[in-house]
Amino acid sequence: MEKSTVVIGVIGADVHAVGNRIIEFALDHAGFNVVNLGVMVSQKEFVDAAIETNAKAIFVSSLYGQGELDCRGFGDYCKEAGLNNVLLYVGGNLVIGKSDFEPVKEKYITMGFDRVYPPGSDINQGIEDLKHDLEIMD
Amino acid sequence: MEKSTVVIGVIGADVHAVGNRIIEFALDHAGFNVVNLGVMVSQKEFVDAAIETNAKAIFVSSLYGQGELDCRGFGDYCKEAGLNNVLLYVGGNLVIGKSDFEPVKEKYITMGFDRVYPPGSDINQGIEDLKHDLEIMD
Amino acid sequence: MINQKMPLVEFLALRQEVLNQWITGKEVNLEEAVAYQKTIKADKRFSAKLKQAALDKVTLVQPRAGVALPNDLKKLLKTLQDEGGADLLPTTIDSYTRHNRYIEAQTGIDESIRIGKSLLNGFPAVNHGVSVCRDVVEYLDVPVQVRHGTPDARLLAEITLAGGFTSFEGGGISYNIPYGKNNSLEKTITDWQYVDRLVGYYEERGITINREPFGPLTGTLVPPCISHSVAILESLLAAQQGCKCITVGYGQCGNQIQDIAAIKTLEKLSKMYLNRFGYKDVRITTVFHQWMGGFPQDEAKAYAVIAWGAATAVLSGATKVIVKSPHEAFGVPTAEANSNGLKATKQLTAMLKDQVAIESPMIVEEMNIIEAETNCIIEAVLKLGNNDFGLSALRGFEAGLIDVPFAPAQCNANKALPARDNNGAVRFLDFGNLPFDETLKAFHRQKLKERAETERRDVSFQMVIDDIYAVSKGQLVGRPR
Amino acid sequence: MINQKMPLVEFLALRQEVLNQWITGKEVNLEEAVAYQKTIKADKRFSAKLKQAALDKVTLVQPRAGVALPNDLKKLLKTLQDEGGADLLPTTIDSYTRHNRYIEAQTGIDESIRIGKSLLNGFPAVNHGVSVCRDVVEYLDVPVQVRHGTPDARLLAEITLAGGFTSFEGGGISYNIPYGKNNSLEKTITDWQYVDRLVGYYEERGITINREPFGPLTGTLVPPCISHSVAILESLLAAQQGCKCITVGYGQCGNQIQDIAAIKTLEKLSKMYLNRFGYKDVRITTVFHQWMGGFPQDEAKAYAVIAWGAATAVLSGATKVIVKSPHEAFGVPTAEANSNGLKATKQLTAMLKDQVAIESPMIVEEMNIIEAETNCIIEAVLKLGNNDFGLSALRGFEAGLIDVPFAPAQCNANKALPARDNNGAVRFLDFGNLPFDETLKAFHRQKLKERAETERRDVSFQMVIDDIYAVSKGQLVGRPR
Ligand code: B12
Ligand code: B12
Repeated sequence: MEKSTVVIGVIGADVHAVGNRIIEFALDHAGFNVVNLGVMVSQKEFVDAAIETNAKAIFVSSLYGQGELDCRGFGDYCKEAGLNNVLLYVGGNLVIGKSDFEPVKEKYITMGFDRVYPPGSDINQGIEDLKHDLEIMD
Repeated sequence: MEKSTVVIGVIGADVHAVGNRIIEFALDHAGFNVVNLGVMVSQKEFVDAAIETNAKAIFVSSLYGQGELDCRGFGDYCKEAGLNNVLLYVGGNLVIGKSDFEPVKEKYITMGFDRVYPPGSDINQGIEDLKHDLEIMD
Repeated sequence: MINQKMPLVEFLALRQEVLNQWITGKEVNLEEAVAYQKTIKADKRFSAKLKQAALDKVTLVQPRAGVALPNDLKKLLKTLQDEGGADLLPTTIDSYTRHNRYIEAQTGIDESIRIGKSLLNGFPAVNHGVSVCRDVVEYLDVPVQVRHGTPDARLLAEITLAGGFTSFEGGGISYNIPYGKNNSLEKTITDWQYVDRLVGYYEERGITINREPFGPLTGTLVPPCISHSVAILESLLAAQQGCKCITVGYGQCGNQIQDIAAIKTLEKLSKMYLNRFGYKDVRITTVFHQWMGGFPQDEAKAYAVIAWGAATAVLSGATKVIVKSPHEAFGVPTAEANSNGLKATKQLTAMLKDQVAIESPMIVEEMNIIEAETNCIIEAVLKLGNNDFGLSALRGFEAGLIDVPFAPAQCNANKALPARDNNGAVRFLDFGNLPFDETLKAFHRQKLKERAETERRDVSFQMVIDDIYAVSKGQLVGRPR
Repeated sequence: MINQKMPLVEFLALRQEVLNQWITGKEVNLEEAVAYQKTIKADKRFSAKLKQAALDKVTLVQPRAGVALPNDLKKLLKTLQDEGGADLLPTTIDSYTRHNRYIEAQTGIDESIRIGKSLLNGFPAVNHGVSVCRDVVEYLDVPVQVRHGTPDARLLAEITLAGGFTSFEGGGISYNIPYGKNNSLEKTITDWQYVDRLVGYYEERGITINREPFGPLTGTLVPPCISHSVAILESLLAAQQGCKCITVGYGQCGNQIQDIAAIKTLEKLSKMYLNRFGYKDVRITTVFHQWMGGFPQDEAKAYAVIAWGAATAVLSGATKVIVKSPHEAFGVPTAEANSNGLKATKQLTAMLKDQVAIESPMIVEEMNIIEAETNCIIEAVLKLGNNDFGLSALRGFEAGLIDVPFAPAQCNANKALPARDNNGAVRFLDFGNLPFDETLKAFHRQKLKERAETERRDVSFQMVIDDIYAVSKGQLVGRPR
């Protein structure tokens, strides 16, 4: 079976690189084709890369607290670009400050993300969910 | 002027001796005549000593948490013994567990104490209050 | 007091008397109790878990905790085990039981049931009896110890050991001097010989019960040589009655060099004296108590004190550490606060376990001081008592050769006075009758002179008071304002 | 990049360009700014307070903090000062400003005003301008520093120094490599020469501004020799432009011996190289950053990590310590959480200040290693750049002679890989192109071999991953499960 492609990166002016490296490593080990855009990625770069590589999913990370500003309209932007079937996941420290996760999750769902992960999530959870959503069997 | 006498001690089965030593030292330095009954003092011992020494005040300490049980009826007991004008102060860790001080204070006021002190109080505050209550000028 | 292992018949005769002290004594059947203890697996036995920890060079964590009612106790201990990650559990006994006031303890139980809240500062195990104890211990996955402060703990030991506890804290000295006022030392030592004999009896039957002399004593500026001397005497007394698994303890003073040196010498000296008197098969482990004096009220600051204790415990190589909670300055902690103390401690015991403890000539120097002091005391005391351990302790305290600062007990001389030196190590400001040689005395005087010069004030009792308050006010050395 | 103090005319010419980058640049008048800085008293100046701390051998505490709006910032910093007891205050700049995206920063300000909550992760000082900065600084009783992560911080420096801040963090290397992706190192070094020249200008006029290269870099398993090398190069670059008061930094690795050795060598080596190039009147102090990697989510555990950092900071003799909060794993802390981190830290800086730091051959040995490593790097780099500091840095990074683990910057080689040894000290698993001699390489290999044997697995990238997660999961060495 052909490997599914996942585009990953850290959005906005965010330079937190460590989690991004580990996500690449983990997706790769799990059998995905990973396109890692690294840190400081704009919405446009995510979408262009997804189109170009015919990606099945985009994993957006935001650690530095300004994700709320950076991710605004991400879902709509993807749709406009014709990315209707691409899964959008987002994770990291998605808002400024320690807060209940439920309202944060809702906020990002509203922005068009399919799945939202709380601070310090195990990336393997994300990979499991991805396999489930893509109906990939182990 | 004659020195006023204060009876001090730690009530019940309580053996916390350190604060008691310091209270003796501080009252002594402040010019009082101190009768120190030490630790593990019963209500009867407090009252007997106060009568015998014609004390102006009794300083009860309770640290170990069982003060609520030990101090029950202390005010009435003093009155029954004829100690109507003796000031009753109590301080220490007066209940089990960390809790708001106001209800604790009320509880001990109800038991007949004139003044109630929260955990880790500065003994000099107690001495100032005593001077005030006894109308002693510095 | 006797100076030999108590003969079995004598012991068994005495038991009847002890078991009659309270109604629940009748529930204890020694044969059945031995059989019951045999059913307790190694992972729920103190002796096995301590042995393994010593081998693995890790430091186990243990809280203090106890409430009036069994179901509440079960819930509390389970939380400390599951949430807090306690490796070892306690059951702290209430203060009425500690003074054998079982009637008042019963009132406490009844009242606690009535108002639905524990009015006792611990678990009245005697009143609850054997089967309730078993029910508690069986509910948990890790070993459980009895922690108390009971001068006469004979009935408590009978009931709790039959009740499945696998470790028993205390001793005839360490549960008298800091925990009572008028108790005769002769009586408490005799009563604890009974407890140790009971443990020795279990040992004869193949059941090892861990014994732990209470190290910190008054918890207030106790110099290592004093607590070491008590630990050594109680270890000898316990070994004489047949105890084979002893954990000697020490309460953190706060200066890291002194604290590390203290744990190292505590182990070394205890083994040395046990060997000298032929108790070569006694296994010695150590317990480090996080700061036992007055705590800061602010919880963030309390966490810092807790963490510093945790770090020093691991770096000193202690086998276990007894944990404080961020509620310490206020009152008996909630299960949550207690768990938080455990979690903070565990974070550091785990993070630091791989680190090689720093070796340093400064630690060796401090070890030499503590050894010299302790040897002065123990040799003088043993001489006075003709190597009869009980008698030595008795006469030693009478003569003030051992003297515990701030102790409430009348049988303690209360002449020696401690104060911190310029680096925060606890020294003596007044020797009382401590049998130190001139070199040692000169050392202490010099150390306090240095501090006095730095602070531009005389060495005096005010220093001691300042030191008592210091940690709760965010210092170690109580400097003048 | 130049290799001399930037001539005054050149500098002044360049200024006009810089000040035109954003509207608020117009507010800066250098003469007036110097006059304003002269009105700031010693107790509100970084330079004076650090000097005094070094003399008194105490460790000052400083938090990180910044919010979008001035009034909120004032309130926040005042709380940290009054409740938390901060000795020094920060103003952390938001990430848009760090990337000179002043338009987005403005959106952030406007949005924050609209919804009444800071949507920026720091204070956009450029957008707010000089007089707002002064208003903030004047409101407080202790010195305030600009902390950021800005590759091109020229305008930010102009505005904040005119705005009354007395210390400025960063450097052409340390605010490039961990904080950007595509920034040319040549450009960032040149831009920071401007910042340093500005500080040098103030210095010429009698105003000492403290400069602090950012020590921890990526905060993630950075071996001391790497951060030391960057600190030394940035100190040389700063000194060359006339800076006289430099604080070199280091992020805690977690093994106490390595951490103490790191602070000691950091000070020693920085001074040595400054001396060698004739900068003998530069005052060097040190800053210790509490654990900069991933934190445990549980607050009790976070407190333990904070306290361990505080203790190591004091015992290493650092002049100040930068404090984390119990919210670290989640997000920018509330004022209260931030104060709690400060209070926990202060409890230990105060309790431990009187303790003599342990001297040990083990620390000396570790110091020797760090010195040898750092000298290998710096000598190789200086040789490659013909003692031109900027060129040396540039070529050194190009050649991978300096290599910062996990850096996002493309100008970083990213070949060297760190991992912990069996005792938790950070070593190299892969040297990349680091110019270590064979003895050093053999040392590192041996250290990792020991760990591999203990863990019965091969030395591999999995170890690195395990180490990255370790502290947040309550370990130091990431052992296999
Ligand atoms: C040292 C100590 C011990 C030592 C005592 C040694 C001794 N014999 O003195 C030892 C280790 C033996 C001990 C034993 C126990 N302790 Co204790 N102990 C402490 C500790 C850490 C410090 C007490 C102290 O010396 N403080 C320093 C002195 C100077 O301060 P102070 O006692 O508070 O007194 C000052 C003020 O309160 C005030 N004051 C006091 N009384 C009065 C009265 C008046 C009128 C006024 C004006 C002022 C005033 O002035 C004093 C002088 O400054 C406290 C916790 C803490 N505070 O940090 C727990 C604490 C008091 N102990 C406690 C408990 C439960 C016990 C034990 C039951 C259990 C155990 N852990 O073994 C036993 C009790 C034994 C018994 N029967 O009493 C609890 C009490 C719980 C509660 N109230 O909810 C505390 C609060 C710890 C805790 N959080 O659980 N303890
Ligand atoms: C190391 C670190 C840094 C380093 C980064 C070095 C580098 N270039 O990588 C440095 C020191 C440079 C730094 C800088 C800053 N940082 Co920082 N940093 C951290 C820290 C301590 C650890 C981050 C980390 O590496 N974790 C380890 C990795 C493995 O975990 P991770 O990043 O969380 O990623 C994992 C999971 O979240 C998950 N995941 C992530 N994304 C996604 C996406 C999907 C789809 C899924 C399924 C899973 C997933 O999987 C990853 C792998 O396991 C965190 C706090 C913490 N977590 O303890 C703060 C933190 C992220 N930083 C923060 C801030 C504010 C900053 C600064 C703005 C301010 C400053 N302190 O200087 C700058 C930002 C600069 C910028 N423009 O981005 C804040 C963010 C605040 C918020 N959200 O409210 C944090 C939370 C600290 C705090 N409490 O204030 N930081």
